[in-house]
Order: sequence, then structure tokens, then C-alpha cells
Amino acid sequence: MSDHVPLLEMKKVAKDFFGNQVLKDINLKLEAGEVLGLVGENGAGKSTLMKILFGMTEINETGGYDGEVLFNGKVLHFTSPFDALAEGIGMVHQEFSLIPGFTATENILLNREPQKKSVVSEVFGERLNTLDRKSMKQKADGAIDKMGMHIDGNMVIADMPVGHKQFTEIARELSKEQLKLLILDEPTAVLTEQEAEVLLQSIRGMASRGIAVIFITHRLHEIMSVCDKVVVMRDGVLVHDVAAKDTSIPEVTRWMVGRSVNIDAQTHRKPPETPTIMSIRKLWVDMPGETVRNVSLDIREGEILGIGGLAGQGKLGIPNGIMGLYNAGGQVTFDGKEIPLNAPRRCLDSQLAFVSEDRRGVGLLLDESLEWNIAFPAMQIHNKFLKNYLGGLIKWRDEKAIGEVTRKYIEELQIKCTSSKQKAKQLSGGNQQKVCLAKAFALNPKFLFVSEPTRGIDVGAKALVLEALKKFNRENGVTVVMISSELEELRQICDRIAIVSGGRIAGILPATSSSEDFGTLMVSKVV
Amino acid sequence: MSDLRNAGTGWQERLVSAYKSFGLPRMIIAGMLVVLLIAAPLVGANFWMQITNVINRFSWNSVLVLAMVPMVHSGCGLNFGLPLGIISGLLGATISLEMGFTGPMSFVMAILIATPFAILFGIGYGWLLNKIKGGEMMIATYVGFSSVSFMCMMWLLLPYRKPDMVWGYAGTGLRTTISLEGYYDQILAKFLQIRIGSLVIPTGSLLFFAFLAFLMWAFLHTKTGTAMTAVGSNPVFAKAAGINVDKMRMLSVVLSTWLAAIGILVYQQGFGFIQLYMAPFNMALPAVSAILIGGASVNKASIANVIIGTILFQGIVTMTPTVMNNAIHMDISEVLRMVVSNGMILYALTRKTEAKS
Amino acid sequence: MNKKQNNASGRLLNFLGENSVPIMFVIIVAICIPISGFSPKFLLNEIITRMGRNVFLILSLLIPIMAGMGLNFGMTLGAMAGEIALIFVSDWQIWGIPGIILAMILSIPISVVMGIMCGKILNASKGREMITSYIISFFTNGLYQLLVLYMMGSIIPIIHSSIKLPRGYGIRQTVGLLNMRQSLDNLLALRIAGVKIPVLTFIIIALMCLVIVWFRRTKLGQDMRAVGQDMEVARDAGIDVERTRIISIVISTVLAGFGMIIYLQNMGDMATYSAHSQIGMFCIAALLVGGASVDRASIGNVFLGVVLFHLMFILAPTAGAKITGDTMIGEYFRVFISYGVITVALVMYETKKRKAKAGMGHLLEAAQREEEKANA
Amino acid sequence: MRRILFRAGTIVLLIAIAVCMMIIGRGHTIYFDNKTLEYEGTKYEAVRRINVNVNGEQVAKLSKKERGMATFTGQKFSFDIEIIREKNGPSEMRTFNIEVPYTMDGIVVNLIGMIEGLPQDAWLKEFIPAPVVEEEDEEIIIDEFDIPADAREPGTVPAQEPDTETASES
Repeated sequence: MSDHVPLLEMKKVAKDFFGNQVLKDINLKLEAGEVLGLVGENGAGKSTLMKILFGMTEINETGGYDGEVLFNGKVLHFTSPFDALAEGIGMVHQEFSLIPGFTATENILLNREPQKKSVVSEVFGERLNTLDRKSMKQKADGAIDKMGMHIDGNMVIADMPVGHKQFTEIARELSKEQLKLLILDEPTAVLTEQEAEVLLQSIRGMASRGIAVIFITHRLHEIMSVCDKVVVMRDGVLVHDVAAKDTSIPEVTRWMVGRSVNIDAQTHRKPPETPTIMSIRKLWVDMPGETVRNVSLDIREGEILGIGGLAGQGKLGIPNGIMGLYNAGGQVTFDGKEIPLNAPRRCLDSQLAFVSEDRRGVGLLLDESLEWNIAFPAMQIHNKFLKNYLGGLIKWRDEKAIGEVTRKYIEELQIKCTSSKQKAKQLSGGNQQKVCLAKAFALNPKFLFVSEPTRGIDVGAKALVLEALKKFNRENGVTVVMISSELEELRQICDRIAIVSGGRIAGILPATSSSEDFGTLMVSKVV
Repeated sequence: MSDLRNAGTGWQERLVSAYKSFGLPRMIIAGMLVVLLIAAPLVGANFWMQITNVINRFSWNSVLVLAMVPMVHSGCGLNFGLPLGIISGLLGATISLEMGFTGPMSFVMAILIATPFAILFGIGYGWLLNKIKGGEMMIATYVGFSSVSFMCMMWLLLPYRKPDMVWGYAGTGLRTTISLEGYYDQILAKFLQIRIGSLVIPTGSLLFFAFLAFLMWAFLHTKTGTAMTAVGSNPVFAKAAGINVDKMRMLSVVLSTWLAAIGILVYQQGFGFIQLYMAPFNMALPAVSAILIGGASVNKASIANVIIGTILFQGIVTMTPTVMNNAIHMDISEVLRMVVSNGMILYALTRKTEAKS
Repeated sequence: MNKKQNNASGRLLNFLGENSVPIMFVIIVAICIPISGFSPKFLLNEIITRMGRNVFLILSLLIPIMAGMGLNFGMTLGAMAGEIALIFVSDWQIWGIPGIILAMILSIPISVVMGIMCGKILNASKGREMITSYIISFFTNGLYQLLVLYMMGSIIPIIHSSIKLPRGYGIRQTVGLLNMRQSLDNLLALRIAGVKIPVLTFIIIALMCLVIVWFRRTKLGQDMRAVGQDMEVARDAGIDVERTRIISIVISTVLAGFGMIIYLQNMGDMATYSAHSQIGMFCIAALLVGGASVDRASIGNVFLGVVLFHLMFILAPTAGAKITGDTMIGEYFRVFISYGVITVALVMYETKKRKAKAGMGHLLEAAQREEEKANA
Repeated sequence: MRRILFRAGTIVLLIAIAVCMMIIGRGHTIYFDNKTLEYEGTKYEAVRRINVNVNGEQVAKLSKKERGMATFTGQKFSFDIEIIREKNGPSEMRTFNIEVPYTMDGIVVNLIGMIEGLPQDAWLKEFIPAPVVEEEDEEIIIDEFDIPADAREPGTVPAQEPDTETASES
């Protein structure tokens, strides 16, 4: 046993991004021909672990990792994914990496095309070799056969259904002869049920050919049906590593979300039994990657409602759709009046406010001062911080009032900055988030959507942001809907939590419900 | 990381960052102008005459450069479609003359008549630019070109009849250049003109520019102006804050077009002639490079950029021929101007700007 | 979607929509031919001459389009390289076909250097290649004039005073190429019913077309197509995106240099300071008239474009004069059309790009309605 | 290594072609004189008429004191002349081969000297064009945009497209 070398072995792997520990003490073994199911919530560290294994450049750029990764008994030092590919590690990413105007064959063999030499290439280099279309077709067909799912090699990617694109990606990895380990990152997310079944079969096929597979998915039943062992990660730690046959879906779910911290019932008030302030009916939102399908939801006045769920399931689409940032349809009534969709101004006029998850893209004017950032929406919507001349004909910016309100919020939210005139892009993530909150608070809204308020900020700032939200809700009676991928965070401050799965509301539970209940809902309708 | 940066923004760092934002090419150009100024008396050119020339050229061109500001602010990029505004100005000028106005009145009427054209063209142009967000600059260039060549036909076909404007032999079709003597030649420049020796200051023109620049500055301080800047800085932010992005962009395009129309009229009163047909072609690039030389980028521009840029650019353009000719008897000024102005635009285009969609 | 495509009228509409520019030109030309009163023989002669003259230049635009860099307004750089080479050749008094071949060889290093410069700048301004390449052409024009107007004859030896300015340095406004005028076109030329066919030029063009077809099948051509469609994916697959883009510009510049030499040998003399300034615009307009777009162009587009665009060019002044009584109207009209067609093509390209980005909200809505029906 | 060799080969080949072209493409103008010639004290009279043929094509018919012209490329030039000494008299055919120095753009040959078989320096001279007195520098317009006022196709000077012009006038 001692001289047996596993295909892949990780020893005490750890990784931090600028002091933010995202992986701790990961130990893992994988044999050739084994299928490993990797599960965990978003942010549990799965993707970072895979990035380390695949040699993604961002790992190196952020200071590398600790511990050792051994492949075939050799310690790995990848500087780029190409090194990983050369060693025989392949990865199918969640986002397609395909050339839309190329056929499946061309994509499968992208930059690895069989070539024929010619006189010209002797002079100008190998890149003037002509492509050997015939053997390209053979190779591609071979890879497609290996996969077990038939796709048309001559079909252009742009004309393919999504599932076939996914299979093209897989075939590309399989066409690499040296392939020993294949990482599949949520490959079934875009597949129909039948296609997913085919994929599972082909995973079994690969395993029987001696290829090890790491299979990342949220669909636990898939894990159970295809994997030899299940590895569960949570908060950057590998919590369980068991054989698939020795466990069950409920147990895995519990491991995934279950934290020992039990929510203290005392800190939680009783959910207010107030009348509905906003009712959403049959909402659909076309937000790429966060599609919302047929959501109906009632929000009570003065409560803090949490919306949770796994990434890509559509929880972010709900506020973005209602606030008019993405194309949406359906019915939203607020305070007895219907709110037109796709019209941000009308929402803001009805005293709704939104703190976007995309701080840099949507939330801030990075090149402008904090004053502008905080005062801008209030100025535009409520004509605040303006001096009127000529009977309101000229609305002059009141720099003094803007400065005052900015300093007020800087103090209140403890925004670290040199002055209220500092540019927003110079602040750290946490402080930028506070500026976004201040911007929303300055609008004096009746109703506030906060989307991923703690994403990418440090622990201290996190607590402050959550506290500020809670205070805003309690003191001003503002209804708050908070969307977050971190269940614990939702459970801390929310009254009720709605879980979105597959673009739909899977269920609404009081914040005091158990982690397993939430976990079950999260994976219930995953698409 | 950024906290660190926040903590220590000493004056040295500010100096360095000021230098960095100023950029090497601008340093070179400013340096060149200083050298020219020093060299001018040495090679026997009249220093004050040179200064007069520079001020004069500044007064002709500054409004055209100012016309760049609104579109840069709203994120439409550099207005390569300036000729469209110039055409509105030309229409105003020729119609005012055709209607028989003379003296100062002809200038006022030219502005008044040019305005509706500028607004109309601006709306059309703005509508088009809203349909093709992201590709503004290239399309603006070609909208400018197409409109100029279209107007070439119109100058021939429109029923102008005034004898001093049309071709003598045919009796129809406007001349390529129309003298403004007796109309608004030097109308602003002569107003409150100051003469000290060989230094002549066209006070009226400068005041007129100052007035427009003030209006621009004031506009940018109003609610609408603020919204326009926000649209340029981050259109998604503006949308989320309830701003009608398309409307703001449209407004900026109309403003830009109108300023271009006024700009060409101011240019004409200094130059003394109306230039028609292919002349507007030459107008966009110098204005674009002037504002860039002044420190603007593809998405940021201020009044100060306009003033500094116009002085630097026109300084180089007016001083190099005399200085070069006197010094080395080889007039490479035209070539130098092409290299400098286009090089500046290239420099600005290759700067990375925040990716926005 | 499928239903719509199978629908015959839908397909027709699609066809009309995609080829609206060439169809418009066919109509313009069809109206102008009877008005102008030109004989078919004259028109045929003109078209064949202009084809021989222009096609090679336009072919040089195809490769950057393939690499996703849009219309290469920087082809002017190649034209300048060709002109510099021709100035030397005509100063050295190398005549005829040897002169043309020598000029082509001389233009290669100049084109390559300029192409690398242009490619590097374009790599620094991804996403706005066209406006940048457009400005590069102006910028390089300044450098060209510095070289030709000031350095030639003073620093770079120029022997013959016939091409030198009287002041002793700088090249004259026009350089006569009488000794190589149409020597390419006249060799093997055929006359069929009074129509002169420059067979050799056409053979060269045909060879070039074959080279382009072959090039598409090479690894480099494949890489260029990949880079053109998605730079990120290409980079992930290990293709050196920057280098590939530079190569595409270099090839285009070299070909444009050859094209310019072919063009000028046909013209028989060279306007030193203006021959190149408009050539990019006319070539691009012709290509677009042939039905190409910013991201897609074929050899067929080139030929169709040359025929239609130049027919319009020949016909417009006369037809304009017949209609309005003023020759200048037609002259301006064809300039307007050239700019107009580029504007229209750019607008169509940008709107298409935006449309492609726009989501599929209606599909979601439809799916939801289906679902409700199923539930009801 | 192999590739470097091939590349070097290609460059050498291109240079070789270029050099070749420079030699075979070098253009010269040759002027034929039928003029009386004095050489070392002897006077050689011009003849009544000389016809000059190059490659079987007549390029000049020279009476006394006349000068004809032909152009050719390369360094070797051969031509035939037909000498007619008297009206309606018999004609005499001669073929000449001359070599022209590379550096000379144009040469003048005195046919009489050649016919008489004099040494080369007697009948071959470099042609030096009379310096043309030119008016002041021509204006070089290097405007940035350079749209010609009449907006023709670049470089298309009207004179070169007579057909278009005449047609448009008719």
C-alpha cells in the first residue's frame, strides 16, 4: 500500500487572497478512474481549489498557495493552465469557451489542429501549414464517440442548443490524448434531464477508461448516481470526504449548509404581521445568468426579507428586474399602486431604492467624488441639494449641502476616506459598499432592495454594513429586502427568508428554521 | 490596499499623479511651445506679433473646441461629427446674408437662423448615436463626411440669389469662399479691441468665448449638467438612478452641434470669409486634438482643457511656420502639425479607459 | 425561428435585408445607365480597366476583417510604402515590368515596418480599431510627407531633377511613371471586340484570390478567424492573440503596397501627396458596396463591389449633369455616396451588434405563458 | 535552424531578383544622329537618309542633320540601320551592338561614326539634358484631408480619361 501512488493528492493546501483565508488545510486523494463529487455552497472554496489544480494565472498573481499538490507522485508547479493541460488535467468551465462561428470539430481541436506541411510553411513558419481537415474530422469524431453523446461535428456552435455546446466542450477535453483527470464545473446546469443522463453515463464511461473525474454540481442526486466518493466543502474547509454509497442526499445537504452556530432565537424578533407593501406576480426577468421565471412574492411592510439561493439560480434577477435594470415582465404593486417595469425612474419616484450587487459597474461613479456618488440619486429624483434660481428655472448644484450630507454619512457609516471629495475608485471594497448604502439612504426610501451587500468585503465591514441595514430598518421603518448568497448572514438579520431555486421561489421560511430546511430548498429546483 | 493609498496622499504623490495625468505627450507639446516662444525673438520674429497671432487664432477656434465638451461629458466620445454642426452654422450664415442683413445684425441673425438647424441636425445625429452606442467615434466621423458631401450638392442646388455669394457667370450655386466684408467680418474682434504696440487683443471675441464657456461651466453645475456627467462617467449608474440615458446623450449632442455652429460663425468673423463645400472637412480633427492636448481624455473634459488645449495647439500651429522659416528656412510646420495633432489623438485612443457596456 | 426561415417570403426578406446595399446600387446603376447614354462597350472597357486597377488593393482589406479588426483604414500605410518604392524605382530609372517587380520587393520591408507599428497601436486600442486605424493613416501621412517632401533629396539621395522639386529637395507633386505605364496590363493583353483585357493583371489577381482561399485553410488563417470571433476564447486555447492580429495587419499592409503599385502602373503617373489619401476610403466603400460588412467579407464582395461602385463612379457625373444641368452635382454625388455607404455599413454593423446583445425576454415570457396554460 | 536557412534563402532570393530587375530593367534612352562628324581632323559627311530599326520595327527615319530616339532596358542594345546614300539608290543594311554604361540615362550615338567604323569615343556621348529654367517652387498642397475641389478619384487626372470627359460633354 505504501508504494501505491494516487493519481492526485493534495496535502495541506491553503490559499488566502490578501489575508482573506479562503482555503484551509485541504487534504484529498483521487485514484485513476475514480469519480469525485465536489459539493458545497457558493463561496465554500470549490472553485478556488479547482483553480489551484488547474494552474489558473490568478492564483499565481495573488501570491500562489500553500501546501502541496501531487499529480502522479510529482509535485506540481503550474504557472498557467497550459502547464496543467500538458500534464493531462482538463477542465470544462461553467462559461463556454467556444468560438461561435466555428463548427464543433473546429472547436474541439482549436489550436491543436492536425496540419500538413508545405513549402510556404518552411519559410514563414508552421502557422502557414494547411489544416488537415480529414484527420481533424477523424479526431473530433473519435472524441465525440468517446463521450457517448452524439453531436454533429459539422454544426456551427452558434446554431447549437446549449446542451450540445456543453458536450462540445467536454469532447474537446476528451480529444486530448494525455487526459488523465477531467474537472467538470457544473456541467449539467445547462442540460435537459435526458442530456444530463447521457452526460452521467459518459462520465461513467470515462472512469472505466481510467480517467479520473472531478464533478462539481448542485444536483445532489447526480452525485449520488455517478460518483465514487463525495467531498463536501464549507467555508474553505473540507468537511467530509466519504464514499458515495455511505451517505445520502439529506446528510450531504446538512454538511453543506449546516453550521454548528445555532441562531439565537432571542436576537430575532417575531416576524411582523403587517400588511403587504409589495406584491410581485408572475415576474420574469431576463438577466443573463440569473434568469427569473414566474416569481410571485408578497413582502410585508417593515420587515426584513431575505432572498437566498445558490449562485445563478435567479435571486439577483428579482431586484434587478423590478428596478428596471434588466428586461422584465409581470406585475408589481407597491403600496397599492402598480409599478411599471423597465422604468427605473418610476420605481425611484415611488420611493424604492436599490443597492446593486455590482458595485463598480452599477453602484458607483468610480471617477467621481464621494459627494457626487452619495448625493446624485437624491438630487436627481427628489431635487435635493439644489438651489433654485429664476423661479426654479435654473437648478444649481448646492455643493455645501452635498458636502454636509456626505460628511454625515461618512461619519455614520464610518467610511474610511481622506475627504468627501475623494474619488470613489480609491476606496476599498468595504468602504465602497458603505458609499452605496449611503447613496440609497440619502434617497429616504420607503423600501430598499440590497443585493449582496457583503460580497467581497472584510469581516469588520460586513458586520457594520449588516448593522447599518438593521438600524435603518428599525429606526426608519423601512422595508428591506436583502439578497445574499450567504445564508448565515441572512439568518442573522432577516425576519423571513425566501429561497430561490431554478429561477423560482422554492419556499419561504422564518429565519429561525434549520439549515437543512434551507439547504433542501436551495437544491430543490436547481436547473 | 487602497486604504494604504488613502492614508498617504502627500503633496509629492499628488505632484506625481498630476504629472501622470498630464501625460508625456502634453509635456512635450508644452515644452515645444516654450521653446518656440523663446526662439521666436532669437530668430528675428516679432515676439508681440507672434503673441497677437496666437491670441487671434485662439479667439477663432476656441468655441469649436468648446463644442467637444458636452459630448465627451455624456460619454459619446470625441465629436468627430463636428462638421454637422459647422454645416448648421454655414446655413445660418448664408441664409442671414441672403436675407440681406448686414453689419452686426447679420451675425446675430446668423446665430438665430443656425440654431434651429443645429437643434434639428443634433436631434437626428443624437438619435443615430443612441442606436450605436460604443461605436460613436467612427460613425460620427462618417456622419460628418456624408453630411459635408451632401451639402456640397445643396450649396449648388439651393436657390441662393445674392450676387456677391453666387458664381457670377451662372447666377446660381454658392461660391467656395464668400467674403464677409460689410457683413460680420471682425465684428467681435473689433469690439473693445486693445492695441499696445504690435500687440492686438480681440477683446470682443475673447469675451464672447468667455461668455459661452461660462454658460457651459454653469450648465455643468446644474441638475441636468450633473446628470449628463454621470451618464458619461457610468451610464449604468445613471440608469439605476433613474436618468434617461438616451435623452441626456441626445441633449449633449444637440449642445455640441449648436456650439459647433456658433463656433464656425466666430471663426468666420475672425477669418473674414465663409468657406463652403469641402472646407468643413478639415475642422474636426484640429478641434479634437486641441482638447486632447489640453488634457482631456476620451471621456473626461473640462473648460480648462479647452483653454489650455486651444492655446497650446494654436500656439504650435501659428508659431512654427515663422520660427521654422526664420531658423532653418525649411517650412516643416504643416507636417509637424499633422504629426502632432494626429499623434495626440492616437495617444488618447490607446489609453485604457474603464470598460463600460 | 425555424419556421420563419423555412418560410419563403421570410427568406426573401432576409436576403433583401442582408444585401440591401448592393441591391440599392444595382438600382442606382440601372437608372443611371440609360440617362448617361454611354455605350455598353465604353462601360465594359472602363469597368475592366478599373477592375484590373483596384481589385488587388481591395483584396488587401479581407484579412484584417477575418481577424476581427474591422475595415483597415490603415491600408493607406501600404499605399504609402508602395509609393515610396515607386519613387526610388523611378529615380533609378528601372522601367517596365522589372521596375514593377523591383518596386514590389522594395515596398515589402517598408510595409512590414509600418504594419508592425500599426498593429501594435491597434492592439493597444482594442474595440476601437477602426477609428484608430483611420487616425493612424493621417498620422503616417505626416511622417510620409516629412520623408518625401523634406528628407528625399536632402538626406536620401535622389538623382534625377525630373522628380525633384526645383528647390533641391523634396519630390514633385507628380512623379511620372510613363516608362512602366500599363506595362503589366499590356503584356499578354487581349482585345475582344474592342474591349481591352489586361490578362496578366487578371492572372495576378486570380492568383491572389487563390492565395487568400488557401490562406483561410492554413493554421494561421484558422487562428485569425478564431481571434476575430472571440479573442478571449482564442487566448484561452493558447493562440497568441496579439501576434496574430499584428500579422494580419502586416499582411494587409504588404498587399496594399502591391495593390498600390498595380494601381499606379495603370494610372501611369503618381500624385505624390494625394494618391494615397483617398485610396483607403474608395476601396472600403467599394468593398461595402459589394455587400461586405465590418465583420464579414468575401472575394465575391470584392468583385461585385468594384463593378457596382465604379459603374456608379463613371455614371454619376454624366447622369447628374443630364438631370440637373451641372456636372459638379454628379461629382459631389459620388463622393456623397462613397461616404454614405460607409456610414450606412457602419451603422448597420453596430446596430446588429447591439441587437445580438439584446436578450431573449420574449422567449421567457412565452415559456411562462405555456407553463400557465399547462397548469390551467 | 532549418527554418532560418529557408528564410535566409528567401531573403537572398528576393534580393537576387531585385538586383536582376535593376539590371535588366534599367532604362536608357538612345538618340541617333545623322550628322557630319569630325574626328582627328577627318570630316565624315552625313548621308542622305538612314532608317533605324529596333527588333524589326522602324523607330526613326533620319535625313541629314536629323536626330532620332529609341528607348530600351538593359545594358546591351542592338539595332539595324538601312543606309540610303542617294535618292532611290540602293540601300545598305548594317547591324550594330552597343553596350551602354549602367550609370548613363541617355546616350547619343552618331551613326555616321559607327558606319565609318570609328572607335567608340568618336560616336558615343552621354546625353545631358539642357537644364530647364523653372519658375519658382510649385505649390505643394499637403492639406490634411486633401479632397480635391472637384473630388475626382484620386490621381485620376482628366487628361487620362479622355473618354469619360468627352462623353460627359456630349
